[in-house]
Amino acid sequence: MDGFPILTLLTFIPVIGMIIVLALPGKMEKEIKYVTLLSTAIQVVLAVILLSNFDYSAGGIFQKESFQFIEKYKWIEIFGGSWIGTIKIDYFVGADGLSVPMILLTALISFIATLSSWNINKSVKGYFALFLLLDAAMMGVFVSLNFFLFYIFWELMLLPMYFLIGIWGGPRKEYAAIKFFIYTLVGSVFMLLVMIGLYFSATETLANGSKAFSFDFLVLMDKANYLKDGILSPFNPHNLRFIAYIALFIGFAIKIPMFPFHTWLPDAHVEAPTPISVILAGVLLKMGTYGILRISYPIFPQITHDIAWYIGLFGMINIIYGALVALAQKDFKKLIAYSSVSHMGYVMLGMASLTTTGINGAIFQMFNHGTITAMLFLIVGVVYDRAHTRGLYDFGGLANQMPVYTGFVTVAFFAAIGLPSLSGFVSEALVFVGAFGVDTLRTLTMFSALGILLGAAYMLWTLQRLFFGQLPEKWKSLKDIDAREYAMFIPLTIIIIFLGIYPSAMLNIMNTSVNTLVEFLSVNIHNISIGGL
Amino acid sequence: MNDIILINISIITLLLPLFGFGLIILFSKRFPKLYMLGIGLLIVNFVLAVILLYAKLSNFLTQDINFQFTWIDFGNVPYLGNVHIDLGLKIDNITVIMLFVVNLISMLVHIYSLEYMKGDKRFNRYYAYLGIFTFSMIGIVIANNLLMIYIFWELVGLSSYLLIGFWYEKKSAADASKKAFITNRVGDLGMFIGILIVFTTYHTFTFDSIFEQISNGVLPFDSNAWLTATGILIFMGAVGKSAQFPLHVWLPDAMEGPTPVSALIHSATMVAAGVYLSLRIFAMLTADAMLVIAVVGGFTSFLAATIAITQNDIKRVLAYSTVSQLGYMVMAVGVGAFQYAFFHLITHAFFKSNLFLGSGSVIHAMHHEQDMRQMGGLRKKMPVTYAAFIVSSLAISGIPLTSGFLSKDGLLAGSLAFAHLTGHWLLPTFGFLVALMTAFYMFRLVIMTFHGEPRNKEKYNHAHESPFVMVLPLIVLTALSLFFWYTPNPVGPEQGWFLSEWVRPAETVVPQETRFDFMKTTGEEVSGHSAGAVVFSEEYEHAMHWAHIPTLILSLLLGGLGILFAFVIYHWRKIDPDELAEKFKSLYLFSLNKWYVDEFYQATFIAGTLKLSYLLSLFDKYVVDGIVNGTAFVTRGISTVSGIFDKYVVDGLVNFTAFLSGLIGLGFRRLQSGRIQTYLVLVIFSLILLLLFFEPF
Amino acid sequence: MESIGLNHFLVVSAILFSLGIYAVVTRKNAIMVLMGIELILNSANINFVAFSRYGNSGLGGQITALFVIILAAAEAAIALAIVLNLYKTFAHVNIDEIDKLNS
Amino acid sequence: MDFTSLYDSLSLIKPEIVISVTLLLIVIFDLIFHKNKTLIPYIALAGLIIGGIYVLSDISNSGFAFVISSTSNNFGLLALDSFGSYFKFLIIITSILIVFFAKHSLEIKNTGTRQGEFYTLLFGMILGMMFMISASDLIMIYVSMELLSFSSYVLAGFIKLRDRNSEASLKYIIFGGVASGIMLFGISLIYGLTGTTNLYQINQVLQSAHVNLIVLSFSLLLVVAGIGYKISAVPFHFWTPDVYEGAPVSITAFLSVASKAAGFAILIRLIKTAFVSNIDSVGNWQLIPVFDWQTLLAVLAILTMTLGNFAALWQDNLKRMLAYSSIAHAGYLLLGIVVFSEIGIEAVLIYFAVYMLMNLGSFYIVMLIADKTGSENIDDYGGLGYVTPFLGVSFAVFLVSLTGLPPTAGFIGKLYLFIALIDAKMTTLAVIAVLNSVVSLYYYIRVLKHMFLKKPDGNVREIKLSAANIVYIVILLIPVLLLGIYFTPLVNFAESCLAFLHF
Repeated sequence: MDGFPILTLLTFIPVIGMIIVLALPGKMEKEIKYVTLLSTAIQVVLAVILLSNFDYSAGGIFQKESFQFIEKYKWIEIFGGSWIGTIKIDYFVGADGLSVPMILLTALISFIATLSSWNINKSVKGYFALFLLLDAAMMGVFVSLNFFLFYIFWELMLLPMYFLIGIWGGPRKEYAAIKFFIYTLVGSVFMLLVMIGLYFSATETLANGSKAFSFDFLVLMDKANYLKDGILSPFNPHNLRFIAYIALFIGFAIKIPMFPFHTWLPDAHVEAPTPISVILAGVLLKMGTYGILRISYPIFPQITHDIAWYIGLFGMINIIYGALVALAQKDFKKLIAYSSVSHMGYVMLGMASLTTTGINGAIFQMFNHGTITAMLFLIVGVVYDRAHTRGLYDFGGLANQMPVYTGFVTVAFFAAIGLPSLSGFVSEALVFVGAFGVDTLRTLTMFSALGILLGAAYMLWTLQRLFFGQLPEKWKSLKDIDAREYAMFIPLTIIIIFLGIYPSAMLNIMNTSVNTLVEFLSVNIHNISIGGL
Repeated sequence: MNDIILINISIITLLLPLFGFGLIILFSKRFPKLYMLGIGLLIVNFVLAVILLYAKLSNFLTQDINFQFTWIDFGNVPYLGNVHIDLGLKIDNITVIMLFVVNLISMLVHIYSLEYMKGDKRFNRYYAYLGIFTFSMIGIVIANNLLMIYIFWELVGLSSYLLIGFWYEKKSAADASKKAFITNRVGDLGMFIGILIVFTTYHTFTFDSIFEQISNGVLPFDSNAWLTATGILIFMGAVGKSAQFPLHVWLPDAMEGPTPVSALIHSATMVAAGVYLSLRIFAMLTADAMLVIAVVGGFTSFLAATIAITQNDIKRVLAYSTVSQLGYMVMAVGVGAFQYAFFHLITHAFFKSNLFLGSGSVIHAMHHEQDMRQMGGLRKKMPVTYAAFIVSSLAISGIPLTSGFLSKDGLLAGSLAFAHLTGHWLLPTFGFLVALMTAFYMFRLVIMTFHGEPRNKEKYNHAHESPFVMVLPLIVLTALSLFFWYTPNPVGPEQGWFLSEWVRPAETVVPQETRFDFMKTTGEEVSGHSAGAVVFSEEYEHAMHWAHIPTLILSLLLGGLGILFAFVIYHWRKIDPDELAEKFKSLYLFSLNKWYVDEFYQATFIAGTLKLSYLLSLFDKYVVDGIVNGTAFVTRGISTVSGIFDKYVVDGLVNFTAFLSGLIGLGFRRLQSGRIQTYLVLVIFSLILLLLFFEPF
Repeated sequence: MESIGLNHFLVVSAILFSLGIYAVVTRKNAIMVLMGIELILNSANINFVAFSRYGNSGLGGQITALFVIILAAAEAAIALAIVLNLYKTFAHVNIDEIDKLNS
Repeated sequence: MDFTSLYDSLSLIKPEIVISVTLLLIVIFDLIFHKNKTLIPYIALAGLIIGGIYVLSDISNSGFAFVISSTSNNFGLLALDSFGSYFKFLIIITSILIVFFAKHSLEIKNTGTRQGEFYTLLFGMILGMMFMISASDLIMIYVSMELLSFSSYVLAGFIKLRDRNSEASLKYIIFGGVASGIMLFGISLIYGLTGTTNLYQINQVLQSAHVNLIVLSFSLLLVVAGIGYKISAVPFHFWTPDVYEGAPVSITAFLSVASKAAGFAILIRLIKTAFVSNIDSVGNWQLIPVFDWQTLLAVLAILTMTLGNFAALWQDNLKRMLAYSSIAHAGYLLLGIVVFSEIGIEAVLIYFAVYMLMNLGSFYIVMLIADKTGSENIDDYGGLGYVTPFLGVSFAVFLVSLTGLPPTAGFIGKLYLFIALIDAKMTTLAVIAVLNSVVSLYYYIRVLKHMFLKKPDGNVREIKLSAANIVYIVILLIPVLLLGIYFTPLVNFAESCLAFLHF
């Protein structure tokens, strides 16, 4: 596998696809769609190859040598004057147990989303070009190990997303789009400042022995690299690390989205077209939590440990609050949106535990939520395509009208409720096990468990409102799902069930890295009190 | 006959129904007769269960079979070393007996449904659901660890949800199924937390290693109180599934499902799973936990019985009697009458499913009429059903020669002995009152249904004995409701092989100071089983002996009395029930309305949650959005000066920050008046300001 | 009676400067405003000359003054041309009313 | 008068000479060919290219031109150094682009035979800027600034027929006149205080003898007013929106880039040569403690970017919106100076190169659209992105770059500014700056919204682009995108151009 630039390909295949799409005349809609489908398909294949060559025993996180599929090229190296040393930015990508699940998820979801974009008919060319750009950016975020690179990809996402929501969205699309854009931008500009601050706080030794500032995650993770007086250096008695951490965290929290920064999500989801909702919920939200795990945790271990409880607290708030608000929704899509607010809460709770089980659960939950929520939004899309309404009270008795659809819906819903033997259960259980093991989080965890109950409440209620009871006259004509929709649902369903029965398939991928991360944290934390599992 | 084969057999019994479920769900469209497969598989399963039963009980192997494998492996976790989550199965006598019961009743129901459900448009789906239920139930039975039990626990919840809501066109059915699932979830919540505590403490889910560590003195958070709490929390799962107070409300509503389902799930097997769980964790129950359990059980049985007296829907009466009987079993667990709890579980499974199937055939005959006030005089029309009903009713009322007598008598004696030793006289009081009421309402049911004159003529005229496939199960179960299967001596269960050989007395491993006195390791034990584990001390045996005779007499007396009352009131009409109702109107209504528990929940928890969620959604819409981006303010702004705002605010200046910046911008625009001299004045002015600002002293 | 010193010149130039500013901000007629500008320039000129006369730094200041005078003339020429052009379009040179470009 | 020194001086200012010669040539040709002006632009181009070559060729060698022999050592009126050459080069490039800009611009075409004057005046401006950039004497600064101003006054009102042009030029000249008058008064006071107008000598005087600080700060403020008006920093910016809106687009673009560049160059030179005592190893400037430049500029910077952004929010006229945005950018650029370190100046240099590209690009597109639709109002751009995708997309890129999002050149500019700020631990300023850039997103994105999110309504016709237009846009587009990804050459170039004479 060595030498074969698989991560680069994963990231830039969509870009190539985009170029082809742009080259094609706008009339050839079919071809454009097939090009997109092809490039996402290639992505999936590459992701599978990646997985098959992935060494489960390599930890990654902070050791360069145990990262896999590394590609590191000089990108920018400027030998400045005496005042600003050497500016050095590498094109540095690599994969470990943290990123591989996300890479798989991204590839999968992009593919599914392409399928569900099939009935887009408004300025197709633009849509798919932006779609592929978005795809590339997402993949880039998950593979890059250089803060600068990471930031470029992170920002690169905004504009395509803005247009995808803003042009192909629903009635209040402009509002939703700009809201999404502004929120995320506010988050990311602070990330920029933190990035520069970190840059000036740590140096790496170059080949020629000279020291140079660095954007390299791995360099930033190593205490030894920090300067005495760096603005964000732990050795600097009055450093701004805490403020920086909070700024960075808010940047990520907005993406998660964490209460109270979550209000962009329902709007964005309700207005966005189905495939974009799928991408948004399936992948974009994960970037927040991924960023925290990849950046905040290893670079600021001490602060992470100090505020872990608050992360857990907000996780709990997300769980309960999201569920309760979802309970009150009358719009199917809004309900799902809030449910994913609730589900991302589990991820935060798990991360807050700083334990192997907890973080394993969190990452696994990220993956599962990706698949499950994607499926849920596809489900909304199916019914919306046919009925052109999402009002929960407009339906009823669909179970006889669309039995197969109902079957898939049931699977997805119960997966979201966390029914054992479906993937959602395992991750949530692990999150709880992990968080419960930590003395400080125990009470929070008990309250969070209410989420299971509320989740069942709103999901089953929705199930009843949509599918049970008598079928209204006007829906007598609704068709059951067609081949294309089968093609979207079946893979997701299989994954959900398979991972429910054999979670190790996914857990083994991340386990070593998570252990490494926990190890690394505990080594770098004074007054350590990691208890339980 | 070595373990491996048995393990494989039990795994096959587990997976066959699932296999059936999968096939039927996937291919039912193509092969409409696929349900036959489901039945076939169940028969095979039953045979396997019999093999297991035989192999295990006929002393081919005396020790239990344990088999487990690693499900999730966390490798070498920092500070904790190797952590992994195991699943596995344990086959002991209790297991095989449960397996037998489950498979038998499930098979019978499968057959029975052939006729009962005939012509339903989701016939195949029905069998698929039965299949997945059987699968999950077997899973619970053979699990050797809490996690697996929880997993299958939820799965039976799912299948019960699907089956209760099988006729989801009916709103009542849909509601009932939802209610069942969510109510169960409440219990499961406690159970889940209990499991979390266990895993946090012992890093394993497997019963044996948990018990071993407990007997080695490892306690959750090093406190007896937490051990008690853990026990109670896990028991909450049982409260949910076995419909104990305060979570009993779902079971009566669950009768919305097809009657065979009620027979299989909501009387015989699934609801018994709660009791089964409490038996499984019996070893780690402290005295306080047991007391709680006993009180819950006792009160539940009393509550349910009082309600059952006044119900008129035949299935509801049975439902409440089920709750009441389950309460018995739970109480038995609580008072330490371990064997009798299990014994009653088995016997009750038979006669109660018999009753339900019987009522099913009645309902079938009456064209889905469930109101007893529409029935009457059916005994001539459907003799077999009648016979089955009589036997089972006698059994449930604890009349000798029936299985029910044996088990019920035993657990009442247990409660009496318990009271004698610990002074909790309330429990036996409950017990015997319930015995009285049970006999009364059961025969009230029998009389109203089969005796007297038919109240609804034309329905009566169409009524007829059910076809063979429906009668056969009745016969089988009736037979099983008689005593000789369990013991040669119709009044002395403890001589029977069931109690003396198959079901071992309970053991407990909790620390000495947390046990009842009569369970402490003081004095010589009757027969010590595993190390550290303890059976009851001698005095308990004495107490049981002491309790035996009075119980026998008392229960006979009360049972007879109950039956007598029933005949007096409903058959010979010596007392008019309506007058009685009038006389004790408040009591009557109280019972008729099930103690208003549902109403209470509706008014408090459900309404409360909905209200809260509604308020929160408003909060989210206005306040949170407001605090973060002030739409609260802007929206009002928009509504007032909508005209201008559409242009600017909706134009991307979506939120307060933007609104504010808009205002600032507006302010700046004021300055830009277009008059050159204004500009110049401003420049001069600001220059002067700057000068004042920068004067160096 | 004492002889005229540097301060007198400075005072004069200061007054001139202020007058210039005043004219610039108060006069409505464009020409008047331009004359205000001239006043400002000339106040500066007086400074230059005075400083180079009383200071000990050669004749630099006085040469500067010459420069300034030339530039002022040029500026005036351009300004008048513009004002003329303005008058063609607006038919008046009242700078108050020339505020089409604003906000 | 010895001719050797004169020769040396002249040899140092070859580019300026070339420009002046070209100017004369243009005048002559203008007189010879009354009717046909097609030749003139090419002469202009030739002149500019030759000038550019000279600038690049002696970018390294530095020295004083027109030395005035003074008491201690010799200082000249002009200090030629790489810093100045960088800006000169920038200005030459801008001018070349502007020449094409003007060739494509309808307004200028319509002036017919007066195009000759246009180029003449343009070159007047260029000449003024180039002298201004390397002026090391207050009087020189004043004179060159006036040269620049006078030409621009006329150009602002070049198209006589439209009343807003003449209004613009009137406002411009009055405002400019007053500002330069005030500045001159300040200069005279400084001359009185220090007895010299040469920046280097002023530096010596300030270091040695101590002067009356009140008068000094008063006069400095007056000078700052003069320069502030050139770089249109708040509160000396008032003319900017009006003139930018009123003037022909080509001139607006030129003003917004070139004359601003000249202004910044001279501001930096003034501070560095007159007020910096020495530069330490890590490139921080030690200022002579006579005047609190840091606070003053910080205040101006904050005011400038904030007002620029917030005022831009409400503009419906694209030219005006861009005018405010250029004010905001001036604010960002001031931040680079506030740092008072080499890296800060480097940031300014980089930012200017980037700013030139994206600003010219957006003005050019506005010009194209305005010429075709005859409207600069944002509301008339609905759905333009659909009828002419190329224009829309490239405009989007330029605006995104102006916002400063990766992967565009604008991001690199901002990145370096923030690097400078964070390096100097000026976190507060950095935070204010990023918040400002968030605000700026509102109005840039608003344009995109109108172009893409609105349905194309009937009156929006497709805009036919000539090959030349496309080439022009692409020429600007490619570096904007490329520098976003790979900015090494630019940074290296900027770094090599940080040298000041005697520093």
